[in-house]
Amino acid sequence: MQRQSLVEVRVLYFAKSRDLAGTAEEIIKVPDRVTSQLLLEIITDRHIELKTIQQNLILAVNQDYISEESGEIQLSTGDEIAVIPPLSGG
Amino acid sequence: MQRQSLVEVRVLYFAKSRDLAGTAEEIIKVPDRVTSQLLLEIITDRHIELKTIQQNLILAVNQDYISEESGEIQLSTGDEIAVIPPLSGG
Amino acid sequence: MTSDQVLIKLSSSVLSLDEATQFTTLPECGAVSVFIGITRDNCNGKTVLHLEYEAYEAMAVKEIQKICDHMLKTWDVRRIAVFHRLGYVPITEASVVIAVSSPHRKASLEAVEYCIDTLKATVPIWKKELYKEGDWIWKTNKECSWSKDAAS
Amino acid sequence: MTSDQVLIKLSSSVLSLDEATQFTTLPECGAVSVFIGITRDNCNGKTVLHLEYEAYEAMAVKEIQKICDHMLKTWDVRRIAVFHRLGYVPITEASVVIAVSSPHRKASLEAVEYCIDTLKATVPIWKKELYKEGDWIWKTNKECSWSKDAAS
Repeated sequence: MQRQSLVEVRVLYFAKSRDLAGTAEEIIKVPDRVTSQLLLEIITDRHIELKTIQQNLILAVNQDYISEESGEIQLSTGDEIAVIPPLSGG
Repeated sequence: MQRQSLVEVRVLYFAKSRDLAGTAEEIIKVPDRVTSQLLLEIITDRHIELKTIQQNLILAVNQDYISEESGEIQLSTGDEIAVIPPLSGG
Repeated sequence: MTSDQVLIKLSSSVLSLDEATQFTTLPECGAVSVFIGITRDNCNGKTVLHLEYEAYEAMAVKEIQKICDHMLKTWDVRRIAVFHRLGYVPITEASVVIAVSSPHRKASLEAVEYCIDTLKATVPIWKKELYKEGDWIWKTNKECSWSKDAAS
Repeated sequence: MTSDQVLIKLSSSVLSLDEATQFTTLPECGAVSVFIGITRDNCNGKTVLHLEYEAYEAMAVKEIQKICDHMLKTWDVRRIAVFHRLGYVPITEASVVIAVSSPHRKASLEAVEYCIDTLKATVPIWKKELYKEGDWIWKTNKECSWSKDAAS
């Protein structure tokens, strides 16, 4: 695996993910190259209660949904990660 | 053919049929048993200009559409016949 | 005319969208679908000044009631408002307002489409289109089954 | 946010149906189709007191804009208004108002259905349903592709 740096990102939590994480946002350090699966693992390791709904979460990076199909993602300091539970708008 | 009486009916004309007939309504005498085709013929014989749109007219008797499929219709004195050009509501 | 579930109006004044949506809004209904037919300023390259609508009023109400009865039988809809304008209608004013409520949206979306389509095919209302050049024409809905030269 | 053709609003006050229909009404458009999503008083036998909506606002606007871009490309529609309520919403008030205008009705009817369906599937907005008994739940749209236990 290529040598990695850590970058500081802002993580936002909404609805049930915020209830379980106990916070609406936080700054964390993550590797600058990750898959969405790894990123989700890092986040739910920080907030164990999120494991209960991990299968129902996806992530957005800078307001774009990501998925396993996105492959490896390049992150930069200041990027915004959102932890998104199932939607119920409309 | 069975012996027929004449009955007095009110004929209403709308939109283009009123423009061509030159009247919004009139009282006429018609046989008490008719098909829609015969009834239309009687009406357009009274107002020759209606012949130009006869193929685009249908009739209603007492606010119900009639057609050749209605077969022979029983009319009574005081019935209301409407001469209905193509619709353009909505 | 009004019943518990259906409100039908033929009106020579501006149609009230608020009245239609207020009549159809119910606590058990999560969806209201609305269709508004508006007077356009052009048709086939000609500039329309305004419309004039005419109806065989008693029969128009009767035919709209039949449409609503069919909607209530076919879909899980709870309230229906159908308003149609008569007389002079300027550009961008509504000629028809239809509102339909249902617990879930699919029913109201399908029913409102059925309503406007069938209204155009069966309800004895006629539209005269008046043009900038001074001429005018009685229009024909393509949905009208007895027209031999259906235009738009 | 506004452009020439699209008006998107996320609002903590009552949504204006008049504003949506006035924005979409144009002289060249004969049709405006509207969808209103309303707060129901019950869900699966439980009495709902009110809703609370929350959004990832910047991304919600972005996703709604994508929906509108797709509508403008796919159908001959001319103006689109999409309003969504945030915060506390009482029973029978609107949570979403969508209005779409087009020269002819088929386009606006199809586009408004696409809009509400896709909004429910892609826009990061969440609904908390609060019950008479004092409990509450974060709802899940069945349209949401990553939900493993989609309910209504």
